[in-house]
Amino acid sequence: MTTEKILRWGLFAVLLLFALFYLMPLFVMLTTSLKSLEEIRTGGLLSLPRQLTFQPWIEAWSSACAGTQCEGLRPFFWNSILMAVPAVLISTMVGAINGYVFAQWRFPGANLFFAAILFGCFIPFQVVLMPMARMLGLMGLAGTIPGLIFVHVIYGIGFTTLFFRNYYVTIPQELMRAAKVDGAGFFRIFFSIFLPLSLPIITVSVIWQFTQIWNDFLFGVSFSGAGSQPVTVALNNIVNSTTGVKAYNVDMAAAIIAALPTLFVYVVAGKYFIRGLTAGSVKG
Amino acid sequence: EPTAEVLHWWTSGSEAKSIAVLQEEFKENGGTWTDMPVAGGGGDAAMTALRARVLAGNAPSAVQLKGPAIQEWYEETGLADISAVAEENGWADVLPAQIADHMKCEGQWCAAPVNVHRVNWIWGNKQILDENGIEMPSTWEEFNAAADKLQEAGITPLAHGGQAWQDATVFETVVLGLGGPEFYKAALVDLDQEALKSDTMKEVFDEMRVLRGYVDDNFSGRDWNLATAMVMNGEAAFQIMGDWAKGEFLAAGKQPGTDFVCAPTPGEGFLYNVDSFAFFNVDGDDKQQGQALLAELIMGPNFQKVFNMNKGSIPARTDVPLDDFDDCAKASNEDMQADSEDGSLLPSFAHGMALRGAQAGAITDVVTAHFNSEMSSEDAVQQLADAVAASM
Amino acid sequence: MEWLERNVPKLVLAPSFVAILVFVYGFIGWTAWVSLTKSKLMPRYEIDGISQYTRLFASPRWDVAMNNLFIFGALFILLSMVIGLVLAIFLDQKIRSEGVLRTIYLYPMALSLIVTGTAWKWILNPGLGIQEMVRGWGFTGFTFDWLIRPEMAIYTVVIAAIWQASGFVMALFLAGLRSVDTEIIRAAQVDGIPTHRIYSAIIIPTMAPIFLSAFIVLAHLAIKAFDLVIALTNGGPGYATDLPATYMYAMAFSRGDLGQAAASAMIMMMVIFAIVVPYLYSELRPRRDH
Amino acid sequence: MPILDIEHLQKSYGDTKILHDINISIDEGDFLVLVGPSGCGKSTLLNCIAGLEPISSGTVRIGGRDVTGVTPKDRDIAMVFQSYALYPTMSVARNITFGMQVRGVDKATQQEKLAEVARQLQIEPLLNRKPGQLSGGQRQRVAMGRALVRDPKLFLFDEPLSNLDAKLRVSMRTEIKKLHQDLNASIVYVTHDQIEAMTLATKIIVMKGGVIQQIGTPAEIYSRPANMFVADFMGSPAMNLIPARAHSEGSSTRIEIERDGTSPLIFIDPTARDLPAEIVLGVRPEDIHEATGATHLPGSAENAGGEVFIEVVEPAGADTFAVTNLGGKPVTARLRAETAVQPKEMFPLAFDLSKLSYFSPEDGSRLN
Amino acid sequence: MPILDIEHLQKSYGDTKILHDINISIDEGDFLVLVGPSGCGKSTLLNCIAGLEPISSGTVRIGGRDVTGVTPKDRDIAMVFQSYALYPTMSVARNITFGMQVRGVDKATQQEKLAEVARQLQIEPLLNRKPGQLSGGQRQRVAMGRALVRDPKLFLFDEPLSNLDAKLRVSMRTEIKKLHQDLNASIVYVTHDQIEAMTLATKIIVMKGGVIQQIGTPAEIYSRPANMFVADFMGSPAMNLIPARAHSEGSSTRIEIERDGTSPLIFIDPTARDLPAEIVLGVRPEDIHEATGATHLPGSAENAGGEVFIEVVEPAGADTFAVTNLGGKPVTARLRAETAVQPKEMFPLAFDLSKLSYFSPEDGSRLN
Ligand SMILES: Nc1ncnc2c1ncn2[C@@H]1O[C@H](COP(=O)(O)OP(=O)(O)OP(=O)(O)O)[C@@H](O)[C@H]1O
Ligand SMILES: Nc1ncnc2c1ncn2[C@@H]1O[C@H](COP(=O)(O)OP(=O)(O)OP(=O)(O)O)[C@@H](O)[C@H]1O
Ligand SMILES: [Mg+2]
Ligand SMILES: [Mg+2]
Repeated sequence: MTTEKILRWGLFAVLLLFALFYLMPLFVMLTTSLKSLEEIRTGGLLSLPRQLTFQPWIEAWSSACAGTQCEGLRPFFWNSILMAVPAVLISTMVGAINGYVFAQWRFPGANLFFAAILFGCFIPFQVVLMPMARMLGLMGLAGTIPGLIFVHVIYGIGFTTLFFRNYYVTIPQELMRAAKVDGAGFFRIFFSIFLPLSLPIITVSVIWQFTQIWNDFLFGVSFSGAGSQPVTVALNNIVNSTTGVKAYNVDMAAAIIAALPTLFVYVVAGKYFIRGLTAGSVKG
Repeated sequence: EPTAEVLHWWTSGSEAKSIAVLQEEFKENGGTWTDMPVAGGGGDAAMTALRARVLAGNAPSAVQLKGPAIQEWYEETGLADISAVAEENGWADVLPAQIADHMKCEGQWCAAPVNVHRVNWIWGNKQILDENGIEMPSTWEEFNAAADKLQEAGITPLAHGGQAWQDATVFETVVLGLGGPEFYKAALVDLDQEALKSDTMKEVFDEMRVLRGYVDDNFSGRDWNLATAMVMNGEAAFQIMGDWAKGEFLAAGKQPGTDFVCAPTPGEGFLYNVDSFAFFNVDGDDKQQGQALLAELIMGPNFQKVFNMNKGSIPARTDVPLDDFDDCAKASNEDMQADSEDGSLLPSFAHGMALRGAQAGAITDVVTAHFNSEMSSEDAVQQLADAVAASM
Repeated sequence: MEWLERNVPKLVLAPSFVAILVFVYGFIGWTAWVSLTKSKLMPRYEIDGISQYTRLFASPRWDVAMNNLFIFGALFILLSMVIGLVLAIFLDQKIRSEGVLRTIYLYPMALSLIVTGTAWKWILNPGLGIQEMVRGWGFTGFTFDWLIRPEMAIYTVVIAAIWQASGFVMALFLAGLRSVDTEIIRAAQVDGIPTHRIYSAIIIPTMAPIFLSAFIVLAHLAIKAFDLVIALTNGGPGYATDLPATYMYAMAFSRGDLGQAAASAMIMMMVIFAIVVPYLYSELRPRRDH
Repeated sequence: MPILDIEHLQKSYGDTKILHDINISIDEGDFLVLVGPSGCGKSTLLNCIAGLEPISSGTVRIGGRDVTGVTPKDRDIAMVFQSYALYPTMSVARNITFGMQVRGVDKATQQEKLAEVARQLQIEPLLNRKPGQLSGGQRQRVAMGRALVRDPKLFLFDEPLSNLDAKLRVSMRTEIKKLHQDLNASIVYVTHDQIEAMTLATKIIVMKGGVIQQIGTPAEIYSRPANMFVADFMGSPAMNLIPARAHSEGSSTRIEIERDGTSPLIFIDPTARDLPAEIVLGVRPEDIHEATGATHLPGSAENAGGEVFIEVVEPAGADTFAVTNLGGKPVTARLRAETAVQPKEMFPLAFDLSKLSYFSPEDGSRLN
Repeated sequence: MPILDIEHLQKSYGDTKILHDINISIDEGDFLVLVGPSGCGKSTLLNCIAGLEPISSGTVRIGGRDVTGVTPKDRDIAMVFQSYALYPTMSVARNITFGMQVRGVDKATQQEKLAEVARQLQIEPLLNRKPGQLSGGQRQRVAMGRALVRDPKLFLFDEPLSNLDAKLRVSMRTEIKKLHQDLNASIVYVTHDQIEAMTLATKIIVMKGGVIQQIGTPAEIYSRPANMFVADFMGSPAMNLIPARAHSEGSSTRIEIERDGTSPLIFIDPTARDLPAEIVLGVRPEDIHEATGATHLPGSAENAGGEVFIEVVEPAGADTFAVTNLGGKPVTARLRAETAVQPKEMFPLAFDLSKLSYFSPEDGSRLN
């Protein structure tokens, strides 16, 4: 009994140790963002702040300069939301209906096509940058938020389709047969029967896509125009000073602010994320 | 109504304030300024964005571009001709010839210079130097001797950040210092194979190896401003860095001459890094007017003064009075005028003034690989020559 | 009408089909084309043969990048799996604060390394981070300076990558452990099998599909690893921590050497292909479940 | 006019032929049960009738109309599935009315039909629940309800009871039977439970490997199976199939069966004729009785048997099963509950000669 | 000394009491079957015996040793699970020997035992396969094999046959019975199939809601159920439970049952005494016969009955079930296969008076 107790404590200690490891960067960022620049210049980077200041946070949010515009991250936040929300919704919707076809309406060649879509998940985005720019130009979407939405939807389809397809294959075919006998057609079955069943996997898809799109920098920097830059680009602009003075505390505050929405989503909905992710794709 | 969309990577701190001056002037002259800042990677991200914009068929009207990249872009897509503005304002008369050349594409003006950074500065902590009885070195032997002394005293002689461009910066000053302006031009501007494989180049790498010994252990990946802070805080004695480092000192309230000293790196010559704006072909009167206005303002004496005081560099125009500038800037300006005449005003390779991207990159690769490993000077010389040949 | 009804599924897929065809395969084709040209700053379309590939394979920096990919990939995948598995098994022991710990392990996945890179740089920097801290506690002999040693720096990239991904792997495994039929575990208990053998001989072998999923997710992260290197070492010291993705980016966007970038992209794509195709095969093979 | 008429139906998946030349014809009010082991193609056949799977060749007619290329919803059928396939996110009421709503039936009629069916199936209190909140039996009723509101020409049931426990299965079986009688509906019903088949059907089709083995009334199939497969498959416990030897003796035949521990069991069947030397004798457990008095070996005209060694005795409430070993096979007899039989002892048993079947050991076909 | 002895066992999950004061004692060689509806706590009780769930209070003794706090592996038991719980990545042989290997049994003994068990269960050809490659019945055998090699004091079976189809279930049932007789093993067996319970058990426990309803031999439980729950639960089709009225008439009792369409059915039970006015009469289907000649109403001493309206007739091979309606409830009679009964007609039926049970309509307890 006692050895078991000791074992349990050891186990708990290991888990805590790992927790510290995972928390370390957040700790560094948080403490730095609460120090004055003076203290950073003179003191250790890993030490606790001697005197708390929230000035960097205020500055990062509302007055730090990104180019000639000195309004902090605030305006760019809105850009990101305008981009991320529609992109997440559209790619999830497209993924849902694609997944529905792949799982329940198989036709010859469907598997090959599905494989082709999946392979698209693995393409490095640097590769598509330049041809995509040309295409966006041709479509008249260059430098606009709809253009960014378009790009994120295109490269999000792979994962969302995978999620939904793997989820929908676990739904028995009989359900669809029953609906067919009942006289329902393709869209009727989807909207009345499959969609209402999809909450777990919609959660997964939304979280995944939101994280990807919100955190994206490469597409954001390449395909945005003046006025449509997402928050990651603004963050990068605030943080990167080539030949000027660096304000680390503001940088760190800005970084945390920019990450807050995704952090929030993970902390609040992380449980469902895991549950949904394993709901379809993995069978023990 | 003139409009301009300006793509640049001066996004934060003093740089952002400096560019804001231009924006103000532009607005005062009735223009509409659209700001398109993209920072990161010393302009890499901005270049990525630029390429996307050009491919998409809506290039910005003005882009922060410099060195041979201007001509490269001209060859790929063509650039707007701003000769009218240049001639009207007599740019040729007020710009040093070498710098003016950078602004021309096949004889016509296509870009406007903002400033001149001197790259080959060496910065010292006055107090440490005084305590150890050290003068600013004027040759690399002197530097080595001083460094040895400092090392014995337990002081890190050279503050350095281990990033490829910083390695390259040190490298080019050594090339200039040991080989002289002629050699520098042959090796790093004309990419003469003889010069690249010469014994002088071997000596340069030898010196690099020696310098590596003067750097503390933690230099890898360090930002240049942290290295500057080391000099400021007395943790290190010297730093080899362009004059933007001055901004760090000044921001911390340090005074040139009393707290820190600035001097050209050992040897002769002036390595410049000129920031400039290139003008892309755009449609529409508004935009073309905007380009003209912008070009005029950039070269305007007022902007040149205000901007460069903010940024720590000196005006590209030689006729701007420097009374309000600090001593380092004044010295820099004098050297530039002098060197401009005797041909030792040279473009910095490390900052993309001398070579096209592929070649500059190839050299940087070898330099940084040598500096960060045990590679012998012979191997380095050989690799250097090979890499340059392969990148042509 | 009848025809329409029968072909609705295909029609619904058609836009995605076109999009994927153009925006994935068309672009891969474009890249393949460009890799055969002498494109510099901007794409040119005159075929020039395979000179970009010969240049690529002659480049010492590409060698380093490929080598690093294998070191990094192998270590990252292996260690993430081991750590993920260990954490999952430990968390599976009815730990009271499981919810909190799980969130802590998982949150790095939510952050871009653009955001955390600087913090990592400081932590790993011997003069600022862990080494300094431990020395500050009195262990003056303690050394942890991988970041600045060219031959070791790639391992710091591995550490940061593990930090980001292992929590996710943990979550996958945890869900896997929970999905094992409890009757099997009970059967093993009655059979007199000690806990560690239950895990090693019975539960873990049944989780093969999860190992495969985790492997693919990790492999895909490893190949795409770009932010990580840029934020942490920017390829340095020297180019000791270059990876194919960063090599390609450097060639395409800072060097103006598009042909070279396209050639490296094609090689990357082939590596991906070699890993992904077996996975796709297993994923799509007819399953007998439900 | 047959309500369902299938001619030369064939069905393949790729190269695999699943159904071979199926011909079926049933009349209005018939209750046709398809039985057969798992994987024999029962569900596939049902799906072909419903139009959920395209057929490879042949024709399907429902109510005289050729429906071969027609979609399920236009075939005037209703179907109940093994897993019930209730729409999980809809309430019970919605589950039942969904089809009508899709077909555009007006609200009032929907409600009326719903109420009627709910009353009939006694699921009124459940109408607002979700399927997840129902027990297996309740789900089954809802699935039936969904089919009933259609009032179709033909009902199709795919193993509707196989997910229920034994007890519920029995009572639902009775209800389905009653429903059939009340509505005079035409039904095709799939099961692999032969008791279900026997109790429900007016007509049974036994299938194996996509081929129809026998079509007939339950009584025909039970007492005169067309081959050993049917004999073995139908009835529980199964018909005993005992290897034996036959010798023609004039107009009657002498049958010899190996018996454990002692000499073979021998009797004369006066009705059997022209049997080959090696045969398999089929006898249902209830046609083996406790032998009384004089009916021992050699058998009388009606009963024939002898002492056999009893291996296992299973009392099962109303009956007691005794298992012995004849011809190298375990043989089960179904005796009265009050029997004195004891395991591991000899006990006299006798066959009812009028109920014997003989099969060919080669192809399993019936010989008498 | 009882092989298993449970005293005052209680088990709760949190605040929910799952098992209430369980007391059980069985002897070596006993075959104890726990039956009861789903969720009544059968598996929980079995898990408590195995030590897989801690108990809240009470004691469990196996072979005389108090094992209350002992881990499963030290209780000298073996267990077979409903899902078989085979180790999916190990071969059949490894599945069977793995436990021995962990316990350090030497290689030779392992192989010997494996061979013995494999022969006994006829799974020799399967030894190298993985569980995924086996059919349900084969898996079941392997699970049994894994238990058998342990040679434990007590075998525990948790619904080992419920995943098999009807036919296989019957044959595996016989095999388990045989195994029990051959090994003289002590077994606790959980099922919710009352036929399984009847055929296998030497002793049955009927549970409901965590409370033991009756303990007894199969015959006792079948013919004298302790309450209406047991009466209804055991036997298939279930015992008919018919609401009726009773009037004492001297030493005998007059029983009145409502009947569809005509006057109530009335008969005299000479043995019944002291019944309340409202009762529920219980009679098994096989104790309702076709009435012949003079035994109509009012009944003779042994049989009593009358003409009733037949609603459904289900021929089921050996028997035919006829369903009528008495006292407002459907009542099933089990008749011979050759009966002339027709649905929707009147037919004479008679009860076997010696087999009747009477229950209180209030608490369901037995009255006679
Ligand atoms: N989509 C399909 N593709 C290929 N083969 C199939 C497909 N569906 C079914 N089969 C095969 O067809 C055969 C008949 O299947 P079917 O489902 O009709 O059997 P069943 O008689 O209903 O069995 P069960 O009693 O198990 O439901 C099986 O061997 C099955 O493997
Ligand atoms: N871990 C648990 N926590 C809370 N309640 C539980 C737990 N396990 C079982 N129960 C409850 O205990 C009761 C008895 O469950 P048990 O599994 O013993 O039933 P059972 O008789 O075996 O049923 P079945 O025939 O369906 O297997 C059920 O009501 C169930 O919901
Ligand atoms: Mg089926
Ligand atoms: Mg149970």
